[in-house]
Amino acid sequence: EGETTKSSSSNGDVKAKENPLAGKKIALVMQQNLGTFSAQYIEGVKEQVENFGGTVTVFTSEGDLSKMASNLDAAVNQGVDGILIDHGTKESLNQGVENAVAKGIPVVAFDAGVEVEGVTSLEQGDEKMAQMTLEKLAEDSNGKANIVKIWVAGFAPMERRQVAYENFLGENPGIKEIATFGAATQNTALDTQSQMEAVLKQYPNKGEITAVWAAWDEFAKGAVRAIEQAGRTDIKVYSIDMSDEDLQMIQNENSPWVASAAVDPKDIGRIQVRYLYQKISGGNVEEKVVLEPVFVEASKLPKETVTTNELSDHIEGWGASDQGYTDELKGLEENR
Amino acid sequence: MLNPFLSMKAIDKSFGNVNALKNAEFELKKGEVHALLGVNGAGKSTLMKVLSGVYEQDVGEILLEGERIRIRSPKVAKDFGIYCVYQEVDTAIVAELSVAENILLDKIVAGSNMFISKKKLNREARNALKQLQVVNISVEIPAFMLSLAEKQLVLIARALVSSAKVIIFDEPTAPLSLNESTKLFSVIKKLKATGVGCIFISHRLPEVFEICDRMTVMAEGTLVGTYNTSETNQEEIVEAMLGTSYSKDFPARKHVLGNTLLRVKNISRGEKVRDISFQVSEGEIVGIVGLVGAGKTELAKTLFGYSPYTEGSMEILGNTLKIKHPKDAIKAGLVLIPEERRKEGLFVQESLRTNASFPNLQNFSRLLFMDKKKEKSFAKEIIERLQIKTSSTETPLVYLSGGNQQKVAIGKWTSLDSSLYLFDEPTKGVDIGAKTDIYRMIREFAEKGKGCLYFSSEIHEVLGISDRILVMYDGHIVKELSRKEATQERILLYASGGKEE
Amino acid sequence: MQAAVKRNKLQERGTNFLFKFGAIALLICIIIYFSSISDAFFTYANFTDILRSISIVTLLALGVTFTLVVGGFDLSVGSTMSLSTVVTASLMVWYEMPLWLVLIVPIVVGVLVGLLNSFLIVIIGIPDLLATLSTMYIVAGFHRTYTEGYSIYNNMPLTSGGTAPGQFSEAFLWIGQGRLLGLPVPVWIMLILVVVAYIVLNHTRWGRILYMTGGNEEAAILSGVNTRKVKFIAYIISGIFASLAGVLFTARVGSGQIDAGTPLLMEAVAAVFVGYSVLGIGKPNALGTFFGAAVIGILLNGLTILNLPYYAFDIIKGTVLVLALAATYVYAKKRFSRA
Amino acid sequence: MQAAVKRNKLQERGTNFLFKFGAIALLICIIIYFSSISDAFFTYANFTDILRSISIVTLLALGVTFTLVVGGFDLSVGSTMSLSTVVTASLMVWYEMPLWLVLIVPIVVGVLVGLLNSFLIVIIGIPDLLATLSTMYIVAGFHRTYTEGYSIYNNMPLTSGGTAPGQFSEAFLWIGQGRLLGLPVPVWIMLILVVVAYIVLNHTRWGRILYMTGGNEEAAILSGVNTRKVKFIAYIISGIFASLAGVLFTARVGSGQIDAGTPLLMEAVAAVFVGYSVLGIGKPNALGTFFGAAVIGILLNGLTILNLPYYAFDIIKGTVLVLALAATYVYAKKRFSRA
Ligand SMILES: Nc1ncnc2c1ncn2[C@@H]1O[C@H](COP(=O)(O)OP(=O)(O)OP(=O)(O)O)[C@@H](O)[C@H]1O
Ligand SMILES: Nc1ncnc2c1ncn2[C@@H]1O[C@H](COP(=O)(O)OP(=O)(O)OP(=O)(O)O)[C@@H](O)[C@H]1O
Ligand SMILES: [Mg+2]
Ligand SMILES: [Mg+2]
Repeated sequence: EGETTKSSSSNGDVKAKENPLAGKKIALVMQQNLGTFSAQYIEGVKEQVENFGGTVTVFTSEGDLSKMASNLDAAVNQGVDGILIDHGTKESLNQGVENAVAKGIPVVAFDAGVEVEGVTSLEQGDEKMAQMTLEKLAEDSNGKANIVKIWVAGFAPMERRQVAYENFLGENPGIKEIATFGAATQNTALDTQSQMEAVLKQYPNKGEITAVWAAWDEFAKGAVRAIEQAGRTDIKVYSIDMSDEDLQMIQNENSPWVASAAVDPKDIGRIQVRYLYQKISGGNVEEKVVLEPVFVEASKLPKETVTTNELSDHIEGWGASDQGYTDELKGLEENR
Repeated sequence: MLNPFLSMKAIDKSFGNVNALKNAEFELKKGEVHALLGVNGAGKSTLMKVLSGVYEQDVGEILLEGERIRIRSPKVAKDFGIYCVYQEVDTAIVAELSVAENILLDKIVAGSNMFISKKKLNREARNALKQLQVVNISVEIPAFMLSLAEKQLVLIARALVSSAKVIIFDEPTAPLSLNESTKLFSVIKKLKATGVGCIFISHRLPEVFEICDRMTVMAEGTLVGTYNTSETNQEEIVEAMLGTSYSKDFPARKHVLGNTLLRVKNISRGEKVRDISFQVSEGEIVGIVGLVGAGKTELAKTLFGYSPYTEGSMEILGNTLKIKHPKDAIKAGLVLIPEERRKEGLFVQESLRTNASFPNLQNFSRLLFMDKKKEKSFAKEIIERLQIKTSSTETPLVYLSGGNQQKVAIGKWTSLDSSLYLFDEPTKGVDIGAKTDIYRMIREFAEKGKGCLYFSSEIHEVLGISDRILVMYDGHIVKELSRKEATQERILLYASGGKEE
Repeated sequence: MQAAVKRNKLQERGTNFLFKFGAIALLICIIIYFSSISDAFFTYANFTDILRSISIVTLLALGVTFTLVVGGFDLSVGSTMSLSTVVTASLMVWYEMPLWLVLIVPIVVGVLVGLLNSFLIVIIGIPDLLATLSTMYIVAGFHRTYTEGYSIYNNMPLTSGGTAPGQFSEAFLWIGQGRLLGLPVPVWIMLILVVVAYIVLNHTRWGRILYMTGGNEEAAILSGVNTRKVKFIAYIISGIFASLAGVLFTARVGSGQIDAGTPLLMEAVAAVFVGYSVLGIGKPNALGTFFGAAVIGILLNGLTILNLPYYAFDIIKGTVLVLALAATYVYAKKRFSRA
Repeated sequence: MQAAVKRNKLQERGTNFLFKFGAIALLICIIIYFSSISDAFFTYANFTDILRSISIVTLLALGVTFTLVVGGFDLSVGSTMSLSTVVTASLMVWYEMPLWLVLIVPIVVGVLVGLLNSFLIVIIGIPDLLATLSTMYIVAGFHRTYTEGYSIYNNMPLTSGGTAPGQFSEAFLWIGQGRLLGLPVPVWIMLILVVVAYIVLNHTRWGRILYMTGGNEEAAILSGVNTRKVKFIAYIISGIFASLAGVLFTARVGSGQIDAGTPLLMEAVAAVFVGYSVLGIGKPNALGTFFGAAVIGILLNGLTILNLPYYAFDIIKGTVLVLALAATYVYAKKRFSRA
């Protein structure tokens, strides 16, 4: 399943013949494509590939891992020049990735847990993101807090966040987890909202809940809406990951959502593409790349609303990552 | 003489408060063709359903070769070798399966081998059909492609392959053409020769006399008598069937004919309504009579716009109309009381009140809102006027008896003041008391200057109520008879496709 | 004999009573039970919350009720609601349309979906469940294609560059989040629509025609009703209700979420069927539907107080649905066998 | 007259031919078209991959086929598959059961779901679609409650503390990921089950009895078939197929995902209905179901080549379903009017 974006400028085709890296067919195999985060991520991938003069086909799997595995097979069969993987599990993808590697197709995976030799894995610095937000939480509450954790098992990045979370709770006995839930469903934000509403009913009094720690922005969205609807804005929300939609919610007046640690989803897409092109051009690329997270605080944001495109003016390090560029790639981009 | 092969003694069967069978008797010898005769509702089908295990009798016993048997289910009946070719063939045909599979249905079900060889199946089925001298049916096509007559042949073949000892034919010739009937008779003769006993139900006396050895006549669920064909004649049988009481139901009626209300010219629709022309005047009751399957219901529905005619034209009070939907007919002053009242005429889950007001909702509502008081008073009015037995206007119709339901089905139209009423078998499944009420209602309509069309296969009813009689056969009107000209025998003759010399 | 008949009658009255008031009695028991466990349960604030939480489902369920009344079924209401949600949001955020257009266009969308459904069912002759299942698919595809996978929110960046010009207006958000005379606005909307649907179905000529079409289509045709037209209308009404649910959802949430309606479909269906048995009516009806939604809402609200994990809720919902269905059909069987 | 009849017959033959071979002709056209666009399409590797990708849906669809054959419908196959998925995974990962138990217990689970369905339908008398809808709910709730909402994977942390002791064995994973004689194992499993289902339905006594029950229940009863028992068996078979699909999914993916079956339900239903029209059979049949799944699989695989936006795929799936349904029911209408 997929979509291809053609390189938009016509002179790109002319140049394509000159540069060996131009005109490549790239497949992006995703587990889930709903939500603004994914949409922005796709946009980043497309932007970078187009800048390099290539085309992208997006394969989506509606959250179904077996479909994702089939899509990976289909991409390999179609003889693409490079494959990007977004999420998924080691068990379901390893075989397809091995197959791709055997056929000489370079693969770069993001948060997929794939463990195959010769494949570059991107991850977001999950431990660090968890730490950043939790430290901020502790700071805001002077080290004493009753928190609700929203987290789901079964995904590699979530596992890493969980490790950091447990370490942190061990070191900060003042922070107590009073409730925990979370499920990745077809409509995660909405389901989280109703669950959070239920939790709020269980703890109806002010001060019983100090803060919510959401290990994923889809969780945070639901939690924030539940808190706002209930008028319980004394409860603060800290989260990991941030899309443009989240940013708008953070900027709302009296928003309980005070901070999020994240990598710009567009940046993730762009960086992943750059590493893929390094591999296509035969460069030696490290097996594990950790993306530098950025900490976004509500208090650092300006009064007027900004989008993630303009966020770099206010938050240092946002959307401006140079990770993955080589001189050759820069040259390729400028030649177009 | 030999002992009877099969005998049914003192059988009673009732449904709720309807006594379908009262002390019914029947016996059959090996290798004979035995007719079972009687007017509609005499209990013929019910008796045969008892014999074939669809119903179990309330009282009475069945003996097979002198031994008492209990027939609890159709399966058991078949195990005893008793097969039935039902009046409604579709209940026993599986449309999706092939002809061969339908013929061998019982064998397949009762069989013990796991795999089924299509070749063998087809061969056996072809053999069975060959015995019936049927060669033009492919055994591999699905059964839904067959005509009614062919489906019937399949059912007969099914009985044949299971080496049945008794085969019941419940009005097998009703849907058949003359040619097809002749073929069937030669099959029956062959069956007879091989020692199979055949029970033959039919309303067509000539054919009964042609092929049957004996005949048993039933009336109102009881045995009237058994006759040897060689020792009786049609007059005696008709008298036995009808009894003598029918004319009492219909006191003579003075009637004044008004203007021509309805003029039907050369109307056709498909196979079942062919080139029909007639007219009805104000204050006239016209009977349309024909055997089961003659096309009466089809004609009634065509006139009413349910299945609009494709050729011809219709005039009401001199205006030519195109009726494409029942609502056009109703607007033009034409209403139909359909044959299948539960399926087509009434909303049985709803109350009498909502049923009664439905055809003319406009009349019972102010602006958009229903005026329940007005509905109720109308419901009360028809309960009183038609003497409907019900506990209240709010009782759902399921709780009413058939006759009372039928009165509602007729009464609901009275708020409309239509000029023409089509009654399709209005007394079907209705008890004697209610029947009389219904006749009275129809006559009242006529006296008020309405035109009435009375479709029925019960000849004595039509004779009693009509001013003029049209006889239908195979989708045509074959004869028009005035009240004076009409007799039971003449009608039966024309209705079964005969002609007077 | 006489005695036996009498006993039988008594027994019958017993079952009838149970069927008529059983559901209500059960509800009262549930409420008393939950109230005894938690002080927070039986409060005005909690009850208005419950009502607000069921308002969207109730609108969807009312639409389904109309199609059930004519003997059909509409499985596409969930995705129609999703489509309406994103259309509403896009009209505000992408195109800065005035409020009246923002409210009317989604309704037009609902009408179109209804037309598609009834075309497939009435003209082509596909059974209702299968036809609306396909529509569900198609509409879901459309709504994703329309938004290209994005949720729609204030000042979102556009794929064509720049940010979206519009914002959700206060007036619009008030529809989903405001209060009026002590009740949330969505509760008012729901109550008004329930009453309107109730009056239309039970007290007008149209309602009569709808019920009769569903009760016995053949008889309705032979009574002069154009049942095809009636079915068209019922599916269109269902589409409109689903659209209204979508508008309400958008106003409630303040953004155009993707796939908002999908999880609500089953709840709406459950509400309608629980509603069958209310007051022993034994057929789809507006008050029953509202009541059904309320029963489920109260049950879920109370169960959270009992600390039941969220994943067990589906079991409870399913069980309530099965019990409601069983009651309806066991009763129907009895009635038919008597007939 | 004669000439007109002849012309009519010819016309009829034309439509029959179209109906019989239309679907296959269409498929061939699609394949030729895609092959002309891309060299990668018409390759052995791509076709075995397509077959592997449809294997799970085909199993589900075979189950649905059996219930359709007896005139029912099973909407609960999706969640039965989900339940079987997590049960299979948990048996390995949590309880370290031997392989044979890991394969048998899910089947028992499928049988139980089938029993619940047929109890509701046959004994209580709830219409099939509504009954299986409720079951779908209940089973979905159970499978989440069982896993407490978590997916199950090798050495996962347990809520009770510690990590799970077990791992997916190589032998088990081979079922989903291995190859045998040049074909993936799931393809073998699918092909074998399709052939078995085909033989049972078309060449055995049981198959005839199943079709009989669905085609004309009354006639079947008159011929001495215990149709209640037959229906029980059909729903149980459906449950077993759904369970097998779940086992296969687990082996394919190497973990017990939550809600794995939900998105596959619609696809399975679509496959069955597309299959109705294959070779003009016009009734549910095993080969048709396989063919239907293949058409959808090939279409989706090929469409990626056409640069269609991914979010439009649902529209295509829905449209294919509608066309298949329309063909089936327009044909059915014609047949009925002939009869
Ligand atoms: N299932 C039933 N429930 C109630 N009454 C029934 C049932 N079956 C038959 N009857 C009634 O029993 C009586 C006898 O019906 P039966 O069908 O045996 O008549 P018949 O002689 O076969 O008539 P026909 O010539 O019209 O076929 C009728 O009054 C009929 O209404
Ligand atoms: N839908 C149908 N399919 C096949 N045959 C049909 C259909 N409808 C009617 N027939 C047949 O057409 C013929 C005429 O039917 P119709 O109902 O008009 O007869 P009728 O004279 O009213 O008989 P009855 O006394 O049974 O009401 C019958 O042989 C009937 O079996
Ligand atoms: Mg009879
Ligand atoms: Mg008739």
